[in-house]
Amino acid sequence: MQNLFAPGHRACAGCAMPTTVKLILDAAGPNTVVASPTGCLEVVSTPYPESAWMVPWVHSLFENASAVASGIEVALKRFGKTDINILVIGGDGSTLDIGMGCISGMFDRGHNVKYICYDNEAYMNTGVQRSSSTPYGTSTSTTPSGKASFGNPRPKKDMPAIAVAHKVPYVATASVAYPVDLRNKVKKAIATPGPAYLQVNAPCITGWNFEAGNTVELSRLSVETCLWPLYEYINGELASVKKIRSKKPVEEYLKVQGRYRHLFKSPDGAELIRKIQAIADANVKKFGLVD
Amino acid sequence: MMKVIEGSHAVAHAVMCCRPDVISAYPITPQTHIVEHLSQLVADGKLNTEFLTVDSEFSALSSLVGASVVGARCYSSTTSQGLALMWEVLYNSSGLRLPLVMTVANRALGAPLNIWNDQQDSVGARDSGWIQLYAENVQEAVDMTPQAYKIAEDPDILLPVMVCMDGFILTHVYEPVYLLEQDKVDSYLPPYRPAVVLDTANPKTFGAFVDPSKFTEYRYMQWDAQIRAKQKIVDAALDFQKIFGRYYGGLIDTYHAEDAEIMIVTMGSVIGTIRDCIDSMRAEGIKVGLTKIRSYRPFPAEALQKALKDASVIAVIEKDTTVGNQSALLTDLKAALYNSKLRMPVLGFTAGLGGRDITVTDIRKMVEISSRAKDGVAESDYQFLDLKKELL
Amino acid sequence: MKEIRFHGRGGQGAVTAAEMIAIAAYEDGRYSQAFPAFGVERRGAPVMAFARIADDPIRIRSQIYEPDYVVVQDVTLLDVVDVASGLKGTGKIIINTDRQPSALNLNTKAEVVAIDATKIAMETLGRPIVNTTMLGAFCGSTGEIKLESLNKALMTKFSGELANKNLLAIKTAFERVSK
Amino acid sequence: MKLTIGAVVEPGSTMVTKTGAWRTFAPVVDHKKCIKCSLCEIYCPEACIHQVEGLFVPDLDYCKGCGICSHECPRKAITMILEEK
Repeated sequence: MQNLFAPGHRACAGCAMPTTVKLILDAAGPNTVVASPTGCLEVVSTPYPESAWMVPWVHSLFENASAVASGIEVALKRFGKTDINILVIGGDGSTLDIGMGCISGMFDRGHNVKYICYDNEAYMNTGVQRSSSTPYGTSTSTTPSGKASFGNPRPKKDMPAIAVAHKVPYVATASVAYPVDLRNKVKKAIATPGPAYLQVNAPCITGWNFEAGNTVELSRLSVETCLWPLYEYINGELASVKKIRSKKPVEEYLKVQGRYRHLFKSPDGAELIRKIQAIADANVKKFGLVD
Repeated sequence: MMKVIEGSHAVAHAVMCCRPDVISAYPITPQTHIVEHLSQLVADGKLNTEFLTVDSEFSALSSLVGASVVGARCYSSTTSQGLALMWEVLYNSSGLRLPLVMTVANRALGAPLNIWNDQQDSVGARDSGWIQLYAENVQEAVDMTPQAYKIAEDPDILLPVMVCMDGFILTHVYEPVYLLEQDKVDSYLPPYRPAVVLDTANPKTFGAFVDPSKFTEYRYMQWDAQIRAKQKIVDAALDFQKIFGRYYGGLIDTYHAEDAEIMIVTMGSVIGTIRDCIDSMRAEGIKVGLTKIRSYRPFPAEALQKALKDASVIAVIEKDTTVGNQSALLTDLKAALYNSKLRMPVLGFTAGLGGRDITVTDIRKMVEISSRAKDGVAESDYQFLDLKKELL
Repeated sequence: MKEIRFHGRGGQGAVTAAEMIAIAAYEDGRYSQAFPAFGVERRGAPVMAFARIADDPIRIRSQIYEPDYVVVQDVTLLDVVDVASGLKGTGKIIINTDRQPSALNLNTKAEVVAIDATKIAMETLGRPIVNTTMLGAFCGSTGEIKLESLNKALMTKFSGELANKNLLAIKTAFERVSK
Repeated sequence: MKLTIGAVVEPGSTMVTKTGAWRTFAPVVDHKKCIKCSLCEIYCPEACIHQVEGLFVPDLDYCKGCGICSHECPRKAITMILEEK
């Protein structure tokens, strides 16, 4: 595979995000420019005077990458360069929370920008605080579990649905554990004129607190438990789903992560796990994950 | 060609003559007429540019960061709350050394909500690293626009520039203006050709993060570029004069300054009224003069020391205040004078906030107070000139 | 320098009228300035606009408190606005009304010019939009701007049949007050 | 080295930093078991596993020893060994 994300970056050992970026760039190729918001990716990849990026890349602020990319797109168009892939690659905090307004604007204006969110389900760069992508029942540093708390009380914000509501012609989810699928979806997003949105499950070893080496395995488990359905929406219609042959109970996914340890210790844990199982079951029903 | 035209339309025409590649803006009073007219010029096929109607002022300036990194000449326009919403991008675009140009149609900042003119908005952004030029009238706002690009895009400077013009008072006034001639602007302002851009053939990384071992040096480089911009601002004005025949001074300008005992220092559209007042007070034998600030950032400390050295008293009038201290221009000016040998009284007057008219009567009152200070009658050295005490 | 204040209602074109005076004065080879009393008024609310005409470049930016001329586009404003405020005794106030000047009880020493602009506008334009008609009256009663210059100013705003109708409105009002 | 305006940086320049120094466990490949599926190369976050003369070899200059390659290898051909430093 061609590598456009250089070694020597400062990501944690076992982080899924560099692999995700590497796969995205492999699919997109060198004729690509990337704008990234503030976050782990920006910090680990561009400590001055070094950069892991081998394609043109720019960072401006936490919440404005999609506006920056909009400007890149029109300026490139202005200079007659309409054949360059323009990507935003950012984390869930900058995507689902602080950058929401700019993303909505970018989708609404129909820029030919492919927005890819690597979703590690919390603010990892600042120390594992809850984001609106943090799943129900997760213990984070701002929704810690305790005597009076079972962790995050809210479900994940459904960002792909928000993208679909903007009439974004290509919307999909992916996982670092399914590299062929991920690369194909990046290529499809690029081949579709106009904006695209792709949300990639990318486990964080520090924030999720799991055994070294398990990164890809965990992302695979999130898919196999149906907590992270893999699907595509094309022109607003559900176009494909990855079927799950043998659906695994959510416990298998939860029990290997420190962020869910409280579920297995507290007396209410079993009930909470049942609720999380219900989320997975609802995904099965909604997307038809199991034949 | 001179024409009676609304200030906003004249500025839009000037922007068109600068051949911007990308314009991005969001509607806010009293800036809207500028971007509406630019939109019309695009719709009429007279202006060939990428015009982005974005979701907020924050997105407006952010999109220009992206466009500028690609090498586009960019323009935006805003005011007040919109400028405040851009706050983070102001620092960012300046730190990235992007030569953006933006017209600020000066307006008060709420609360309470107020759509009228003062200069609290841009004055509040004085530390953001943007060069700030203040126009006295529509013609100067027009002429400052190509000058702003010339300064911003100079390879030795590379800093964004705000052209500040008083909202409504200048944006909504109709008066005779010489519209810029395209051929003259073309000979004055060369195309923007940045050395490095976001380019797949030369894939650089822009905006890396910088740790404590180098951050100070980055801030210093930005600071140093502003200081060096002082000469560029003077040169840009002189070069402009050569081609267009109009000149308003470099960093500052003066009026009846030679023998002025009472020197008024200010910036923006109130200067016109002050000039009329000076003429009538001079006829009465009052030795009053004016020093006009054209460039507030970089701050023209040396030029001011020179211009003010023979005055007996200085009266600073400005449309802003620093809540918790005195006003901004006043404190900047006093800082510039402290280590010089000059020790005349310096009085500060905040006036014209939130659209309150600054009248001839107000100016005369300020001169009277200053005259008493000159004669040694101590009074508060900072006051709200037009305060309605009966309302308090 | 001559200073003019316009009183109208939002949507009646007071600002455009001030602008046209500025253009016309410039056509006459003089300097001019026009600006609205900036506000958030919506359609129907009382509004003001200002204009200045001078032989030298105009530098003053404050509003107009002691006008030489006042133009009132809508007589009903007399009940809610002190339209003669600050008006110089040597000046003129031109009011759109079908009443006699003496019947208006205006608190001013200035000459009061009454003109039924609404009637003229209805006859010429077919609509009660009086700003151009009132400009014809201003032009005829003050002599501050030439009729040809006012017509030229109008042509920067209107074209075709609408321009011709407005030119007729101006001419009618001009002749009526010039008598 | 003089600072660049706007903190502009050369592509791929993190390679000057040898993150192999972070490592506690090192991957050791049993090439006899390797079926050349390339999953280790695909999943490596450091992009430091490459085919050298037909064999998949981790570049220990950059390998942080995360163990993903070992965990994902379908033939268990990669073992993580505590390094003596």
